[in-house]
Amino acid sequence: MSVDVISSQGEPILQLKEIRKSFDRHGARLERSMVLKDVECFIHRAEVVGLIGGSGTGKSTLARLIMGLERQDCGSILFEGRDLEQVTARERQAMRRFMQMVFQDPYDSLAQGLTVEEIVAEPLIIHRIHRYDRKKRRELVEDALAEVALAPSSLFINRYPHELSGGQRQRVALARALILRPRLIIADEPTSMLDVSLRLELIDLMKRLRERHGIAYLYITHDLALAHRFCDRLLVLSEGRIVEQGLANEVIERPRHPYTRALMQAAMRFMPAIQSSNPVELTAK
Amino acid sequence: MKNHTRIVLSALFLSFVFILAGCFSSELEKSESQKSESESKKEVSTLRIAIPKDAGPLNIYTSNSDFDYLVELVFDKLFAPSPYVADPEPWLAESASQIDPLTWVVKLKPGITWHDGQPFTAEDVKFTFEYYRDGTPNRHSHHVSEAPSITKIEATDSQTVRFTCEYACPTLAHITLADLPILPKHIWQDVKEPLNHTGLPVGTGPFRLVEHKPDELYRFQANEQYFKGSPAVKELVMPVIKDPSATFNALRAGEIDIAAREVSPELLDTFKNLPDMKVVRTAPLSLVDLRLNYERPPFNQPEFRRALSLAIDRQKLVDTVLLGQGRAGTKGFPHPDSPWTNPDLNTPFDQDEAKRILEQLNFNDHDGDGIRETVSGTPLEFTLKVASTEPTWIRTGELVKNQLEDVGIRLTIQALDPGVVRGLTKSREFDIFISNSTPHSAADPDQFITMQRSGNLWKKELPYPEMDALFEEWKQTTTIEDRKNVLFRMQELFNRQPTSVVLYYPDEYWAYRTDAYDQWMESPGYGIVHKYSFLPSDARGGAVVHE
Amino acid sequence: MNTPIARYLGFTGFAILVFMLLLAILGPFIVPYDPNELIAPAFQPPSWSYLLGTNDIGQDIFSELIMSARVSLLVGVVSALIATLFGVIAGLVAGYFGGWAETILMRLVDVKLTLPFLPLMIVVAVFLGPGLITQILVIALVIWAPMARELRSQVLTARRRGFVEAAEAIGAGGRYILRRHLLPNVTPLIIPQFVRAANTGILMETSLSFLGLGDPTVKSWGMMLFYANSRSAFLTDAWLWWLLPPGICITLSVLSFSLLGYALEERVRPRLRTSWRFGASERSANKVRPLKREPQEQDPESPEPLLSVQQLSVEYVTANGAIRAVDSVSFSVRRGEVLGIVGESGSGKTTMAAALMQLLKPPGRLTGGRMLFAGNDLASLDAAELKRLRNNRIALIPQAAMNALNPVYTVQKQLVEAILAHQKIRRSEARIRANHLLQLVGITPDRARAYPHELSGGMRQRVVIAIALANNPSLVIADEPTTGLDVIVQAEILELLTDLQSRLELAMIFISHDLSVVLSVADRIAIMLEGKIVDQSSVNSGVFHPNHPYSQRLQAALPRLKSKHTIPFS
Amino acid sequence: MHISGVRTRGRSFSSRRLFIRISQYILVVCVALTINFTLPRLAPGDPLNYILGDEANSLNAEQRQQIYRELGLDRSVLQQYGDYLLGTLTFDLGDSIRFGRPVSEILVERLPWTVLMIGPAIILSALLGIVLGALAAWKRGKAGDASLLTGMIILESMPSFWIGMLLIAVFAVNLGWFPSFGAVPFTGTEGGLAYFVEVARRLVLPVTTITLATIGSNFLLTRASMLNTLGEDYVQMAEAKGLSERAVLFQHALRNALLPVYTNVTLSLGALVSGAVTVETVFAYPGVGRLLYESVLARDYPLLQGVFLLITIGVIAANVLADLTYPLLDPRARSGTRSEVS
Repeated sequence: MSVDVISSQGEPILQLKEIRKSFDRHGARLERSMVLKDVECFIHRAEVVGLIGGSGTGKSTLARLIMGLERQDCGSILFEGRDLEQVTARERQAMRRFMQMVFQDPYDSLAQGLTVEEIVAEPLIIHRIHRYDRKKRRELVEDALAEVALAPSSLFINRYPHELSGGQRQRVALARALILRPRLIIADEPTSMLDVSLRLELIDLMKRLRERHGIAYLYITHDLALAHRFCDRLLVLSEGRIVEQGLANEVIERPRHPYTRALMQAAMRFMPAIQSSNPVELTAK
Repeated sequence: MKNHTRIVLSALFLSFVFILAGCFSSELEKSESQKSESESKKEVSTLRIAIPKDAGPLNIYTSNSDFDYLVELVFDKLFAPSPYVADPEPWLAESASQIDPLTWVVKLKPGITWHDGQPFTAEDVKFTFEYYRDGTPNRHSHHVSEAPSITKIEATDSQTVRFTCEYACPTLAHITLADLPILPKHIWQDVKEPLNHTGLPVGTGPFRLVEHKPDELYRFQANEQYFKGSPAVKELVMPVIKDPSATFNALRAGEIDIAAREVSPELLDTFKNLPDMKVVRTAPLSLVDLRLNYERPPFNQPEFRRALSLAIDRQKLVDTVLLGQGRAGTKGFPHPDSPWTNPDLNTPFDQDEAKRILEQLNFNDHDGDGIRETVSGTPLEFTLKVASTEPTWIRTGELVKNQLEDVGIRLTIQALDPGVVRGLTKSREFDIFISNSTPHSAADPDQFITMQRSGNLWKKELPYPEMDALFEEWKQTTTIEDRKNVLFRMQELFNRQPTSVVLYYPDEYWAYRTDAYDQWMESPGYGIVHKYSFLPSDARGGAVVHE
Repeated sequence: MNTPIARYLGFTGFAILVFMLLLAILGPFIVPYDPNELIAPAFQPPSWSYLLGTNDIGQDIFSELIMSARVSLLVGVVSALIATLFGVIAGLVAGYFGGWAETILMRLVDVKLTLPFLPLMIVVAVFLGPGLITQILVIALVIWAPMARELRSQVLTARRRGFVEAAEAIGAGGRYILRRHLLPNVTPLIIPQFVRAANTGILMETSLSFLGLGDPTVKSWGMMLFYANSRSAFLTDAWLWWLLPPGICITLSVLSFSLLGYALEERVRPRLRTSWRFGASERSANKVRPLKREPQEQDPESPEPLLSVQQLSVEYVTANGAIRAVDSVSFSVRRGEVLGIVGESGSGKTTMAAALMQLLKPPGRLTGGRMLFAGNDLASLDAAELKRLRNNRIALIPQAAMNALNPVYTVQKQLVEAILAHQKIRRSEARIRANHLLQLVGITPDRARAYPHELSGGMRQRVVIAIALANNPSLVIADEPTTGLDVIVQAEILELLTDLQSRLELAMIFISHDLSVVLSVADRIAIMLEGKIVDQSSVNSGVFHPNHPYSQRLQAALPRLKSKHTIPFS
Repeated sequence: MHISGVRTRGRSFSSRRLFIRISQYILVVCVALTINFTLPRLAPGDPLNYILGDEANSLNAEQRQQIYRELGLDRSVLQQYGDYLLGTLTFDLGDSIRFGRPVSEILVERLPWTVLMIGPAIILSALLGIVLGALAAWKRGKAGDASLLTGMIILESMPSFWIGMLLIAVFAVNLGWFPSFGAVPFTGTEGGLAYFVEVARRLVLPVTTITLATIGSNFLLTRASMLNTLGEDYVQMAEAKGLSERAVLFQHALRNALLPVYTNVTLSLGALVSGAVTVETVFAYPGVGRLLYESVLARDYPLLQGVFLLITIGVIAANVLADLTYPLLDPRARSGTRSEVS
């Protein structure tokens, strides 16, 4: 699949319809306890969508809803056109195989007591792939590690998470997500706990994987610069509502919603020296 | 390294403190002993007597025979002191005469009043006997309703009462009239539920109960107008101290003057050589025995029961468990000191004879494991149940277990909660259990008959030809002598194949502070704490002092 | 690893336990007499033939003591095992599956805790009849409840861990997660629980036997105490050799479990291992003798830098040798100047901040260099001088300022406390000054009475800044002041800091791992790599000229905002 | 040992939350009462045996029935259960079989002694435990900490009644400083100072025993909790503020370290009422624990149920007390913050 041109609209791989979620377990419909209010969005095959917003805007909750870690009060989530709620548990698990997630905290999302091989192979065991064929599973793990540029894999395969750096751990997490050949990866602020230099490396790695395997991403971040570099389209989330969405360039260069503009202003603050090629008219400071 | 040594030092220091305290303690005699300001004069203002258990409101209905000595402080009987003496002395009664084998006429002493001033009349006696017989049963009822069974009680005039028995009752005056405390009619006639009657008792006795705090304290005031003379002690304060160690520690510390609880064998020497302390030995009419379940094979075979009785060395039990303070149970059931017991009863220890009988019953050890089996092959293995709150009985059980093993019978001891053990006679869920018999069961002849019929020693529904014949004969006897020797023959028969194997007759030792009060007298079956110890010397109801 | 005390206690506990187990196992073989046999008259005092004398029916107390080890330990340990089994299953099921299972189990635990334990024991023991099995069951029944609750809360915490949610996200079922992730995580916590249960088990067996509910035909320390008490050992001297030894044996066996429990507990909960020192951080012996000069006040206009750090080094003594976290670092800060220090995680920047404030905690130690602040060497100040200096001349805005505020005091109280620590003024006046400070950092005085947990992250950060400025210091050290904050709030806080710095002419050291943030505030910048400053240069309008390859790479990694050509989706 | 499902650092006091708490407590009380009712009746044996001793066996069926009717034991079990539940509401707990007096009267007589013995012991052991625990944490690693820690662990390993026995053997029997038993002097109730001095003298040994037996756990909890708080950021901040060592230690570290200790102490109130059985036995002290033990032996069902009720309410009250007063110490528990697990 060619690098830059994203073709064929076709049916979106993921669709969210009127998603509502409140943090009060008893489903109180009080306005102030609503975390997500009527969220609607979609992701096409091999498309990278950025979900932008500050902390407490509901980004992570949305990711957890999609991955089934929490249940929405109402609304439906369609993966490849099928509603996750309506299918049987077995079918849902089969669908889960093609949706994977990379978490924010590399130190916490990998089990301390397991080796890299066991961590990356876990999805195979869970979905009972090559259940009795340990050699085949090992090969798949080595391939996955190679994909995420952790080569030579023999160096990493028997090490424990606490023996790896933050960047290396996120790559292992990515390898774990890749091994089942997913069609969609939810990345919940994967770079926010990494040092600046490692962030770009991880983003570029994810871009290569998308081009090579046609993987769609939902990239959740508060870092506009990284989002602009990686995503095709951007959704801006504020207080549980999608307040703006559009092509990455349009949103960055002509932010319409005040919250988006505030995000832009805050981001620009850190890069006075590196103006973008065409300076952005910012409203009065 | 520094703090390691510090830790070791601190641990050593702690254990050193314990040891130091230990040796420091043994020599030091108690320094201050509270002397109550009593002089040698007979008049004593207050006496502090520790009692082992709370006896309820002393209304005859919520206390068993252990507390007769408290009840009789407040109530009197027609004859005194108790059925356990050869011939009880008239007390409330002036005289009693048997006019024919079935009828007695009893004349009452005039001028006796209840504590609340009401006169004591024949009506009270008639009411009491009928109340015991027909109302809610208590521990005296069987003396009226069964052995003997009194059909008619009439108050011919205010000072005489006429009793008519269903069958010959020559011993009425000696037993029943000396056992039943008389209740005031004007109070008890409208008490429908005696068990819930909690008012302070009103009686004719030498003392009046003025205060009762359950599980804590009884307080009695002397009845100055007592018809046998006013008591020597003005007030009795009786704290309830349940723990034996606490009781005797209080006695030693002078906080109480006497304990209504016998001194345990291991404390005798200590108390004997304490200053101002006197220890008196009394022959209690109680015994400790093994109750066999006569309904279960092989206990239902008389010969097997005889073998069991022969296999137990009672003297060894007395020497080991009671440290010699008691007599071996070789004189059978009931208690030898009771005037109503056949003097030449004999339950000896003869291991060879026991083995011979077992072989005769061909209970032999077929599989060579040291335990005999019955004809049908079941091994002679039984459970011995004992109350877990009586350490001396548990130790006795351990010794009996060893002794029976020598003759090829294996016992497993089960220590159970006392409530369960007491209920075994009714529940029948036992092979053998250790129990004790209070004077009321072990010395009262009528009670011996009742126990043959009520299930304790036998059951009237269960055929026992020789005993049933003797019982009929016992009913026909009209004179005390005839009744006595029929009783003796029943006792002789019983002890040949006993369902209660008597182990020992424990001696009782009482300790009291001589500086507080030293007029204590013994009344058989009551020890020395009873109302007769407080009465003027001429009205002591035949109580006698043992050194 | 454990601290020396814990290791020592754990070792002693283990030694006692081994001794007791040997006693229990070898008991019947090493005992001088058969404890059931009546070998002597009763109540004999100790003698050579009977080391501890004889009991109330003439059995040898010493043999009885040894034989009893078996029962007391057996009952204690077995009941603890059963209780742990129940506790773990209940805890895991309630913790993981939640829903009605959790409600029922937890209410069951509540009910169990309302039932007084000893009467429950008495009634059940009465019903089943005394015997070892009854005792074990009853004790297990009593101990399991608190364990179930403890394990449930541990499971709940473990369940929220990242790797468990990751497995769930992949599609793992409940049983898999329980077996693969929860159990291995919870097991190290079960062991101290088991040890504590054994501890309680032995004590309960003793109480039961003491009340006469034990099995009298079996030799146990509790029964020995029962007979001793009921045969009034107090009143004679027998208490020394009949009452004392069983008690000591019980205490020793329970002690062995308690000591082991303590050592294990400490291994599981690291916080217990930290040792805490107040005041100046320890200086290594071979530090340079400071010249003892009167601490004089440097006049503001003098050209000399406010703070000059020369060859500062800090070492951490760890299990495998000393690690030099700060390696002979030198820099200086002039009055009113902002020095930015950029370093990735593990570069030693936070250690250096702590060293400056003399807040290094063991095993960290200052091993060299001097820190001249207004002419005095900070390293040579004694505790009193340091106390006067902190938050008065030099102030710190700590890392993770989110929980740097004491949760149980209001914001105003903590501000007033900071003021009164250095200014001898009346409390009411301090309160006015506090409100003024709050306004300075953009917090309306009506929020002064609030508690830290009632404020947002940004607000709490502002309060910490207010505290730092309470006594108008001349130097402020800000260690990652904006990490973890929302991007918009981060911008506001930086705005506030730069504004305050210029207005109050503060010298500031701004430490962060984010180069873009530092460039936006600093006048000069220093790049730290593995404890060393590899590059220092001035910054004008957000641009600096790195000459060390590492800093060049950092600059290259700065994100840029420029458009690129993508064909939009419909 | 606390009651609520999750003892969280914060708990919202919204009405819904309170309603759930209360309904939980009621449910627990009902189940506990039912168990209290059934357990004693399951045990074999019969109250009659206790009252009439051997004579009970010589009663025939009809006589036995008459006694049951009087004691109210002839009512069907369900009826007895109904009366019992109703009685708990109106505090009419029926009459004790053994004493023949209303259960409530006996409880009112016996409860003060238990409170008199346990109250001071809990307060003393809490205070001493906290002070020593804070000290040990402060002197962490030094000799003071080591010896205190060892001593306390040894103390905690001793059976409470054995400590009581030793105290009696040394101080009461041999040195004679204190009486070794009972709660009240026998020289009647003159009242006045002498009476109270006497009662106090009799309290010394039991209170010391319970204090020694419970101080260990308070000490260890305080020490661990203190070590925990010393690692917190706000303690480092307090130091950075230039506060004195005493202020940092006591106003900041200890103040927060007390929260779990406070919960533990308030909750141990409930448990100790029943736990003191062995100590009451050794000191022959007429407390509720001892009463319960004897009622079990005597199968005195009404009294037994009364005591169980008292203990259950005691434990629940301790929990409610902890729930209500905890927010006073910890502001986070006041507002509506919902933090699930501590």
